[in-house]
Amino acid sequence: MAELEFDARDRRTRLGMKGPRAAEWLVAQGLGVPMAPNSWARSTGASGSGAVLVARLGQSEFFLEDAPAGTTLRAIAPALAAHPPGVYPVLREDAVFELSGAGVHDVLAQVCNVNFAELALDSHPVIMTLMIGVAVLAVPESMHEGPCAERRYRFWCDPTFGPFLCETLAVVVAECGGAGHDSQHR
Amino acid sequence: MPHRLIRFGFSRKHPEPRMFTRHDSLKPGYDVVIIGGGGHGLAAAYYLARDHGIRDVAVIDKGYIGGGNTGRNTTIIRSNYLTPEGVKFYDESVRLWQDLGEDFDLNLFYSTRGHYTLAHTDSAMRTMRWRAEVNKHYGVSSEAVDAAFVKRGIPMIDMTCGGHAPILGALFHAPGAIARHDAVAWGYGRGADRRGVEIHQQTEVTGIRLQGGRVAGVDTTRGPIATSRVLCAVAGFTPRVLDMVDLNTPIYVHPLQAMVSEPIKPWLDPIIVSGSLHVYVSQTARGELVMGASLDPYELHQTRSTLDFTESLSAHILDMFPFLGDVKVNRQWAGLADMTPDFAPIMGLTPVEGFCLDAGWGTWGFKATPVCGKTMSHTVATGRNHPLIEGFAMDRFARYRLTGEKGAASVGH
Amino acid sequence: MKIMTCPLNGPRPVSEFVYGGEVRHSPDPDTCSDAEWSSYVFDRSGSPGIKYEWWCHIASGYWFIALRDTARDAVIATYPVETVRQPLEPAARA
Amino acid sequence: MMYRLDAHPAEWIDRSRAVSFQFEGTQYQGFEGDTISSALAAAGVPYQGRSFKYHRPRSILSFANHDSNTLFQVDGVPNVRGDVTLLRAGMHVSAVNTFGGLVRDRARILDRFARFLPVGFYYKAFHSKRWFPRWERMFRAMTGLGTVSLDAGRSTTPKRYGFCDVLVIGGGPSGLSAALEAAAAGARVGLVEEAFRLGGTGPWGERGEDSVQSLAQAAHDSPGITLFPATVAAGYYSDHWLALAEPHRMTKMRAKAVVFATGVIEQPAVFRNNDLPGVLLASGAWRLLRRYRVAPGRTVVMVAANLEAYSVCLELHDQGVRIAAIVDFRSAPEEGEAAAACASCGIPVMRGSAPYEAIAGADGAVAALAIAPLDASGRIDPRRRQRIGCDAVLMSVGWAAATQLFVQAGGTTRFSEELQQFVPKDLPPGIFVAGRMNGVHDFGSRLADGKRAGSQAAAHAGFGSPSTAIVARAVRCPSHRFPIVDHPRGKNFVDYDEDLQVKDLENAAQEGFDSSELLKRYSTVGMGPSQGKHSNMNALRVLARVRGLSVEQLGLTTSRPMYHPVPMKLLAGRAFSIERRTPVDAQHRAHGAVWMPAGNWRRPEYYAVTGETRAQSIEAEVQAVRGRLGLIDVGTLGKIEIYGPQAGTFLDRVYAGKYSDMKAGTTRYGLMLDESGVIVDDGVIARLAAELFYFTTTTGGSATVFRELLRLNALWGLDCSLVNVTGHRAAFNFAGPLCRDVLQSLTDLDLQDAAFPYLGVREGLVTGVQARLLRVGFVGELGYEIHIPAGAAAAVWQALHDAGLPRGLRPFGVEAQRVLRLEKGHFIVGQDTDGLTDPFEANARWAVSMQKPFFIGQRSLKILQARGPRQKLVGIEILDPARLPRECQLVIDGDRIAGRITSVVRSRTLQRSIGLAMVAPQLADAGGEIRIRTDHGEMLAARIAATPFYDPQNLRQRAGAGHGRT
Repeated sequence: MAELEFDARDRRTRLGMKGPRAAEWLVAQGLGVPMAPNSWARSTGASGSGAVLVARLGQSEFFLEDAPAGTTLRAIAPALAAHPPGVYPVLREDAVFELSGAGVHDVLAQVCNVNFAELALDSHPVIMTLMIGVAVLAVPESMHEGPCAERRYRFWCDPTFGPFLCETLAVVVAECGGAGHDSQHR
Repeated sequence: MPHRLIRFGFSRKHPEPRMFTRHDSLKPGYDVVIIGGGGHGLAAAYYLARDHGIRDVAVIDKGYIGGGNTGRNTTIIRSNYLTPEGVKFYDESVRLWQDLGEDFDLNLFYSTRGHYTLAHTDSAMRTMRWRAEVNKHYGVSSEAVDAAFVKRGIPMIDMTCGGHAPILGALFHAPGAIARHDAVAWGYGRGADRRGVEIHQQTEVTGIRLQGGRVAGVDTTRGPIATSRVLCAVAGFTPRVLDMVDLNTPIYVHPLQAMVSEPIKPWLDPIIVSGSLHVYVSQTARGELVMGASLDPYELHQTRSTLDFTESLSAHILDMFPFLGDVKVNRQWAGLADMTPDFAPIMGLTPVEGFCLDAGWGTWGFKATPVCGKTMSHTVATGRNHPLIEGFAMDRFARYRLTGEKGAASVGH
Repeated sequence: MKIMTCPLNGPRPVSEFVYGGEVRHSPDPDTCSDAEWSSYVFDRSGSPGIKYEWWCHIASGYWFIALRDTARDAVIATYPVETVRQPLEPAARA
Repeated sequence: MMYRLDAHPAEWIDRSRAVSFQFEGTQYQGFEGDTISSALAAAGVPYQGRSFKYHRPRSILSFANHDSNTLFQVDGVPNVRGDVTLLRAGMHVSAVNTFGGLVRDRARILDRFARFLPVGFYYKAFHSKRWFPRWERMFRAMTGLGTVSLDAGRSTTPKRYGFCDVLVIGGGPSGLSAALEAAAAGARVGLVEEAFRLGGTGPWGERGEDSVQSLAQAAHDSPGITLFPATVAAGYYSDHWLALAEPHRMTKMRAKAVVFATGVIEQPAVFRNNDLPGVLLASGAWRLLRRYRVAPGRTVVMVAANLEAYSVCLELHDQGVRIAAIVDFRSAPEEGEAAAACASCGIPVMRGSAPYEAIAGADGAVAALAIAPLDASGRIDPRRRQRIGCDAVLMSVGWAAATQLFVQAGGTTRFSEELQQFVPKDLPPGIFVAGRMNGVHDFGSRLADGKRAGSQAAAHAGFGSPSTAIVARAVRCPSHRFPIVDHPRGKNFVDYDEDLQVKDLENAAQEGFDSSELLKRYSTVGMGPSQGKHSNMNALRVLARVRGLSVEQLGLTTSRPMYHPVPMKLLAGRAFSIERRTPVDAQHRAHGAVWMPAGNWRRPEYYAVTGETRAQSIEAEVQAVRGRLGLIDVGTLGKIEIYGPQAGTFLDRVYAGKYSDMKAGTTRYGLMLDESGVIVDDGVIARLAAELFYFTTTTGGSATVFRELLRLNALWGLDCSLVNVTGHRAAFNFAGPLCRDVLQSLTDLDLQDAAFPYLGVREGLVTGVQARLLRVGFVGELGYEIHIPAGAAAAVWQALHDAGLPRGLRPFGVEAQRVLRLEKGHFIVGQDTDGLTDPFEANARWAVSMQKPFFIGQRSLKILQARGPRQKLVGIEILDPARLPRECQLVIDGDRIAGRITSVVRSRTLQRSIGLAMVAPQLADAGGEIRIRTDHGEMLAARIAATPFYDPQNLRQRAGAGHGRT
């Protein structure tokens, strides 16, 4: 079973948009869009450079994150910046971090009042909740079929809360016997 | 030992008479009916009988006397308010408090301890100075003090409040006091009872009868009463009574919670309030820490307790006094606060002739008990609003002439 | 802690929400009297009862309507906002 | 005197590990696993504490986590419960609330004066105005229990959220079987037990022994059950949310269903001196014996009114303890097997008798019990009393149901005359009860009842189908209806915490406090550390007798959390407090920022420079902006984008001004009102495109304003959409006569007035970063607000800073900005306005366009216009250049308050002291003079002056008026 791990280093390309025609615009860009509110899908864009995470926040807002070395979002960003009708860009400068490994739920139980262990991942849920008072966006993923401890949770939050949230989490993770990687804020 | 106690030792039977006569039935009518047997209602009855010679009065309460907010508040008494109306009013109250124990021949443990309202931001500091200046203008002892003064007065406090809310100064109010809240109701109740007022507990008002827009009587669970004058002093239950006479007010009801620690040897003399940390705390003569915080966040007419309340209040208490970590919380409770938009009460005559209101006491009613009794008894007896309560008239909202007392609320509610 | 079921985010502890007061419809500001208006601005239905209320899920900024018994603190149902929309004056709809 | 028996396999102590500790300065030894009280008892310490009021010697009463007789001061921690606190090597233990030590306690004299200190005595004296302060000092010296050490450090403990399907409170027989049944149905179960080990508090009676042990083992082995030993379920909160206080952390447990198997709490018999050391509850003695192998004494008298008494006697007898007599209140013989067994052991039983008084020996502990027969009416006949020598008296006369949590959960109870206890009546959804609390007392039935409740709870949580079994409540009555014996000399204690005797309660009732709630408040019965667990029931019985009512008619007082007191550190947990930092926080630190809090943010108040005072630094920052250029981080401002065809309409409705007619590329000031016409926020609105506006809110208002805008947008359903970019966009104000030159070198935009006029907005690259530039004049100089993505903020800040440095740039903080804006006469919402200020009063009529069809506050403004202003915001100049009033000092007109100073500074630029004041309308005319009361009541004159004070024509920010001073 993987070690408990906390990672706040990675910065992938992100894109956000909302508006009445956001969904159809994404489809037009060749991206697959999850149908249900608060759910996510992975989709390989035209560029084919790794799968893009497409999260549907509520009915008409979307949050996209590219694969580590992906170029899809960079490619479609200009089109979005051109203000297509009914599609409104949402600036996403989020702080991001990941929790994974054994005891991940012990950590989450200390900072968040959502029962992550009980989530059914096959419905690809996107969770918007408060973590020690800070609004976060969470996407749980199963690293490979197996027990909960094999889950990876990816979190995004307003960058101005990032340092507080990551520093606090690092302490909790350490107490739970995990390792922390947090270059972003040191 | 006071000779008063000696007789207990030597009398074979307990020498004390009943404080409150038990009345088995209601009379068909009373000169005045007071709804609500809390401090305010009983005080009004007491002064009606004592100062206005009106003794044919019934005080009715659906529970037991002092069982509402009189018995649920954190017993803080102060007059360091923000508006001239408020300062004059509460100052008169503090003056009345001084003699109450002797008037009643009952020990209310009225204890002048000094009251600090801590300021953690410069804007809070500004408000403190504003209050201090207004207070001093009306002769109320009140000073905006600096951090050093606070440290001298409360040497054990963590001036950084756990590092996230450094104390810049405070509003220091020397006359700030606490009292044994239940005893206040008992004292007024006994005084009223001895002057002929009837106190009916376990009696609930079910309706108020009007004739041609004026009060004709009150229906209760123990039968109807004929009366032409009604005083409503029911704190968090005000809207329900107002519905009976078709009056609209801005009053909305949220719970206010409090908690108390196990008894520990007294170490905290003054009363401490922090707006930013949403805390007020004092230590009683029993050695218990009585602690309160801000209003519950949504409307509710139920006195249930919440865990988030004890969690955040404990956290903030420990911010100020980290050494209390092992001190235990014994009990928590809640009361119903009838709030107003400007954090000032709604008092006096109403459009319904014969129906007087003493309401909108939100989180600040206990300290006003004596002056409310005084002014409301005057208003009921004379049919004219007492000068001290003109700023609290019900029509101030329709006239867009609010009495902005929000800045003086003990904590950011 | 109380559970509030958000139409978008599902059941969550009430600490994830902000209370926005009772749903109230304003009189027509152009035709109503000063008294009617001030009553709308200040007066509240303070008695306990089953009320339609505004609630906002903080993390998602999602506003919705809850039908709640304020005597028992029992959430009876929750709805999306559309259910309480009031028509705007022509100028705004234009 | 108590003593330790030889080892037994089931004992909870490890005799191979001796633990030595200090009590009252003397060394003692116990074993690993001992609690403080069990160790002291085993060591034969005659008494362990002093009572609260009379300071009578006290020892173990209940040994059940609510024993206020055995509260200790342990290593600086007050009120430690000795009956449940494990012994630690080197512990320093002492009794609480003694004066000169446990034995020599000077306050013990109070016991002699008890007759002079009746119930509520302190209400009846000490209140002369003159003397009260002195008396109060005495009270405050006498009162309280333990002492808190003011230098104890901050200790943080973790706190966690827990989730389960079925939560079972109570690890006794019924709780165990409930948990096992629910787990068997497939539910995830939490099992909470107050004691260190499962099994419950016993006594189990016949044949209970083995089954309990096997049940406990099964619970340990069950994967579906999470155990919470040594854990107190401190409170029940809405929707099956419970606070579980574990030894070193708190778990906030959310359950789908809850089973209360909280059992019963043994109640004392009330007779004279029933508080002597050596007089204790039978169940307490049983726990001492079973867990710690401590015998209550060598010769024991059992005061009995139920079967349990006989079981305990048997066990003690088996251990070689002599049972001098079983004194049974009841005249009818006890039928249970244990009774027969006792008889065969030759234990004498006195039926229809009751204890009259306990008699103390030389060491203060019990030495004999005087008993006497009861007549038919249950009255005792002292003339026929006899003395039985003993060194321990056990009381087994009845139980009170532990309904506290159940009642907190909304359950209702009724008093069962047959069982003489409160039993559950109505159960809320998802709440289940089992065992003795449910009135089911016999061992077999308790297991069956637990099984039933466990199955029903699991079914409620969606596992299996509910059991339909009906478990009969006990037929025998384990509690006596009135185990209370009067005595002319009193000292028959109902409440041990508060030293309340029978007559205290009777007297309180006689004085008119004759409802259970008033009795509690006046006499303080049940208000001590044990919260009435051993006293409420008997107090009700006494009150019922006085009133001639039934216990049911009186009813219980409301039960509230905590069930047992909980340390504040467990409740507080880590106590997170949110901090928010702008993306250039590190740069501020590097420049020597001195921080000031602004909501969750921290902002540079000013930048400290070595060799400068605070005032000098702030002044230098001001002069940099006026004379050269300055750079301030304004990223804490709320920043919002609104898109869509009706974005302009939306802004017209939420702000007082008009925006739908703005040209793209322009900005306009915005004033936000509430429905009552009061100013609640302000900011700058920029139109970037036909369907895109970008606007700012105050730092303090950003979250609430955005939330309210979302609500209004949802309500109105206009075709527009809001985006909050407050944290995602950084913003700097780059201001000063030289800023254009410097900025031009960093951007592709043409910054000349023609291309980019005052109040314009442009989008372009700044140091290669896509930026929005707003040309604003808040500080009254040529200036550009530069808004960029947060990720690039640090680089852009550094570039601006480095480019400006050679030209004399200084980063400036909030203080300098306040001076600069005040020189321009700009008000700050919340400082220069208050909770009732409308635009007319704030001289902001120009920012309101009344002819719009609608905006929030408009209708009220019409009313306010008619009402006329109650105050007016004006500029002021202090006439005496040498003196400066403080903000919020008052304007005095005659002897009346006529306003206050809202802002004031001494302006070096203007060479005078200027400010804003909110004054009575009649004082507001320009040129008029007002008087300000300053410190010590001195008056200071000021003149009403026009604003802006500095550059009244706004030439500098408009034209950028060349370089340097004009």
